Amino acid sequence: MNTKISGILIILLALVAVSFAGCTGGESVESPSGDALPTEQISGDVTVYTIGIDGEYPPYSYIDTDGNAQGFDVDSAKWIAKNQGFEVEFQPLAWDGIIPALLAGKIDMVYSGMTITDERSLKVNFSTPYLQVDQGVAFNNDSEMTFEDFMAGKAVVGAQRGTTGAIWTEENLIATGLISADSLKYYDNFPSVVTDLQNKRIDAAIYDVPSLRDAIAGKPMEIRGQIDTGEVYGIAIRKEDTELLGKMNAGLDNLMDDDYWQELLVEYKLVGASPR
Amino acid sequence: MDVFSIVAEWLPYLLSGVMVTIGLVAAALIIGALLGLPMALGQVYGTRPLKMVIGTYVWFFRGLPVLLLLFLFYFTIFPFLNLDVPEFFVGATVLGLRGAAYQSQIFRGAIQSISEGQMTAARSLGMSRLTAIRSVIIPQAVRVALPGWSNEYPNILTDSAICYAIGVAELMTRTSQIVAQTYITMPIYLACALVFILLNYAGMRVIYHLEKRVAIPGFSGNTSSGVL
Amino acid sequence: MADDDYILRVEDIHKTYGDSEVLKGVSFNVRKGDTIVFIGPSGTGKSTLLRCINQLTVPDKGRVYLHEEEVTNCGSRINHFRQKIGMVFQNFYLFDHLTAVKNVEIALLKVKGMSPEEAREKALFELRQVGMEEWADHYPAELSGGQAQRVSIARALAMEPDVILFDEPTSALDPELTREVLEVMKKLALEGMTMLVVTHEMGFARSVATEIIFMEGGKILEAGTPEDIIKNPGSERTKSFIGQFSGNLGD
Amino acid sequence: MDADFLINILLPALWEGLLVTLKLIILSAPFGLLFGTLLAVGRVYGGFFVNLFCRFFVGFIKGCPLILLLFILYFGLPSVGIYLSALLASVIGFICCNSAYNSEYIRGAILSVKEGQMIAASALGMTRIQAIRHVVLPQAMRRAIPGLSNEFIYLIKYSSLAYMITLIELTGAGKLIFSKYFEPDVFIMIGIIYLALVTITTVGANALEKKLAIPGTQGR
Repeated sequence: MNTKISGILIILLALVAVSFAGCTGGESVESPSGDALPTEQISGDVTVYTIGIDGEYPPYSYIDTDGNAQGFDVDSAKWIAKNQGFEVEFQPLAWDGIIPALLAGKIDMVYSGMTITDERSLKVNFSTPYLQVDQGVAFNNDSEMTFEDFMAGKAVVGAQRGTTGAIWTEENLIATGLISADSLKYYDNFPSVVTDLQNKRIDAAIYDVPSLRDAIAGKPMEIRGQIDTGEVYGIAIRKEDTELLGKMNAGLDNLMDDDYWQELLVEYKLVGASPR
Repeated sequence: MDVFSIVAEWLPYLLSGVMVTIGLVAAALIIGALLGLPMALGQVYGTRPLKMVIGTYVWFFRGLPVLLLLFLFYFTIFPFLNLDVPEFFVGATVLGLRGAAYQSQIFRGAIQSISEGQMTAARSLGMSRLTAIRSVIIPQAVRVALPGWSNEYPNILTDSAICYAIGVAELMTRTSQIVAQTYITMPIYLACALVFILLNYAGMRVIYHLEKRVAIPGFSGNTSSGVL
Repeated sequence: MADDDYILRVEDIHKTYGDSEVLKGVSFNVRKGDTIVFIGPSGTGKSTLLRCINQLTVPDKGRVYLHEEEVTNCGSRINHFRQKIGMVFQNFYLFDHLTAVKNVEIALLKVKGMSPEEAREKALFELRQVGMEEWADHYPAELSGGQAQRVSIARALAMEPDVILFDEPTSALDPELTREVLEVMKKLALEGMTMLVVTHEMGFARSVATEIIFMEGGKILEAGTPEDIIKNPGSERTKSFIGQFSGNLGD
Repeated sequence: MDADFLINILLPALWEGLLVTLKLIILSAPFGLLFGTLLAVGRVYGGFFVNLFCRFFVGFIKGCPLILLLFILYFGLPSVGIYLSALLASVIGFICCNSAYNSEYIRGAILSVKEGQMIAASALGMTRIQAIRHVVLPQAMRRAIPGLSNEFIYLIKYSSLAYMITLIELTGAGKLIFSKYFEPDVFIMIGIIYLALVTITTVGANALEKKLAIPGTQGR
């Protein structure tokens, strides 16, 4: 990086530091080992963890009319928290910035239908997998296109930025030259993808099957094919937070053994996605 | 359920974003003014290095898109500083620091428009440079700057919507969330636009009355300081 | 004398701004080659009268005829008449973004539709007429008031108007510059240009005017040759007005 | 951020994005200027309805966040049967925004042109439209240059919002790389490019202003 920009950055940082001297209350605390501890607050004796979620990712996590977090993962997290003796609060975040937010200590974990990938595993730890899903490809009912057409690169594809669907398409259709980079459209959230599929700006939408099914329910669309990417969901936790990882793994284990797990799977139409 | 009742159902959720938006705008205007005025003074009366530092700051913040500034602070700068800053404060900081760059130029223009003679006259009365700036130049400059300053309100108000990109739960973010859940587009977008336009109108009314109150007939600079 | 001897006829012009009646029925006729000078105290509607002639100000009542064609109520044909009725303003009103020569050219190009070469030639010719050829490529802000006024006269002349209206052409100038403008105007008058001049320059009025019209209170109080008006004013009012300028009569 | 990442991944992506950004600007700016001028003329010289329409349009555009306008154009309009491509929706959004703000500067500049200029033009037999075109606007546009170049710079910066409606321009290209590699220095690189664009434009605008200044006047 050239020196001028560095200089500017330093000036900037100084200004920011000054302007923020009065604004920030909870700075991160240094642990004896020198690692930054998570941003948990201690209320009484109970630790409160902040869970980052995608606020627009049903059935795993979404925000309801009252502004409360809901969903399969949200309910799971609440159960685990009770089980493990801590409290949780939910923080909806932009999906493509959610890992940086975790790394920055803004949140303590991502529990929101996050697929375990190699790239992500370089930056964060994942809990044991708790769901396994395929990628689904949806088309308009009146579309002539088939799943084979999609795989052959004949479709303009819509995907949410940063999702496995987008990454799969990049790696298997764009990188192989089957479609041009222009033929993959990136959206902020999946409902926008569905909207644009309906608008016929794109031919196909790719997304995790359960969420995809949820998103196109009641719309003149259908899933015409699934891609077995072998992907599984896990809870993302900072590498240094091994204690929290242990708690979440133990909690997940207990949850999946409990009847509540089956209730949740039924409630959120995820039966068959559980690894157990 | 028809469109209207769905929109009506979500309306409270949308409207609760108003306070967040107002908070962003207010924080940004205040940070902007608190930093902008000293920066303007520094640019007019400061030493060469100080002028350069401020000039660079202004160049930086005026040269970058709000969207990029938000990303830069949210993903790069704050994490680098190891600061845990909630989205709202990231938004307020970016809008405020950026506003300071713009406001400093408004104030600078105003200070420069106050004639040299005012300074000379003040000094000839035995005032120190600092006293002259504080009690003669600033009270006049702030009033000269008011019309330009009041333009900052609508600008920051509309820019605050870009905080959607980092997920601050203001109006635009909520609008997008509602659209994502209901698949109803136009009525919700238009409702959001209406709220913004009303906020704009209401804010301009407030500023208009504020301007009236601080304006002094005959415009003499020797009254006590009336910094906003 | 037959009506068609008159190049310009002005009939019973009335104009009211808000509550104040500026013109209360003014009529006069102009023959080709006449130089008519309007005098009178400030605020008596002389400038308004000139503007009513080319409809820059629309009169409430009354008619203006140029060559027996009605200028008033002519709708969009007014732009045709305005080419025939030139006007020179107190503050010159040169187009600030154009050089002297382009100021003269622009209407030739855009209104008369001349070719660029033709227009340039004509413009330079007119600038020469007013002694401003050397300044052709200067912008208005680079000219003195007298120079600017001479350019604006050239601009009016270039349209080859039948009549030129001069609205206090020297009021914004100091005496030195006034003289150079009056020289040009005098020359025009001698060359037979039909001119209507609102001015306080009694010397010019006396030596150049074919007719002087004394106005007050929105009406013509007295009209006649310079001899009549200046030497033997018919009314006390005219006499006292002219008396104020007694020091200014010499040319 | 290592050199390999910078050279093989980031810079090529940003280059593609930059081309889209430039395309957006080149497609939007001329129309922004044209419509801005028309809006300004409409507000100063238009009749009651023209004036009302122009005021309403400018008021709406200035009051409505650009990002919302883009959403309306891209995601909203299909509900009434209008399907705009992301590029077209962005360009239309930018033209609306740019022209509304431009019109304010041009309007101010028109009002600052001395009344006599119009009178003199009329006296020479020019029609109103001729007078506006050949006399008022050439002067007004010069006075509006500082404001217009400011708006042009805003256009460069606000073009970043196109990525919100799937058009991957400079910021979007960087954001995509970021959401894949989590490399925060990406944004610094984008920043450098914007600062360069904006600085070059500022220098260019100042030069233009000087070049077009009418001799003998002080620019403004």
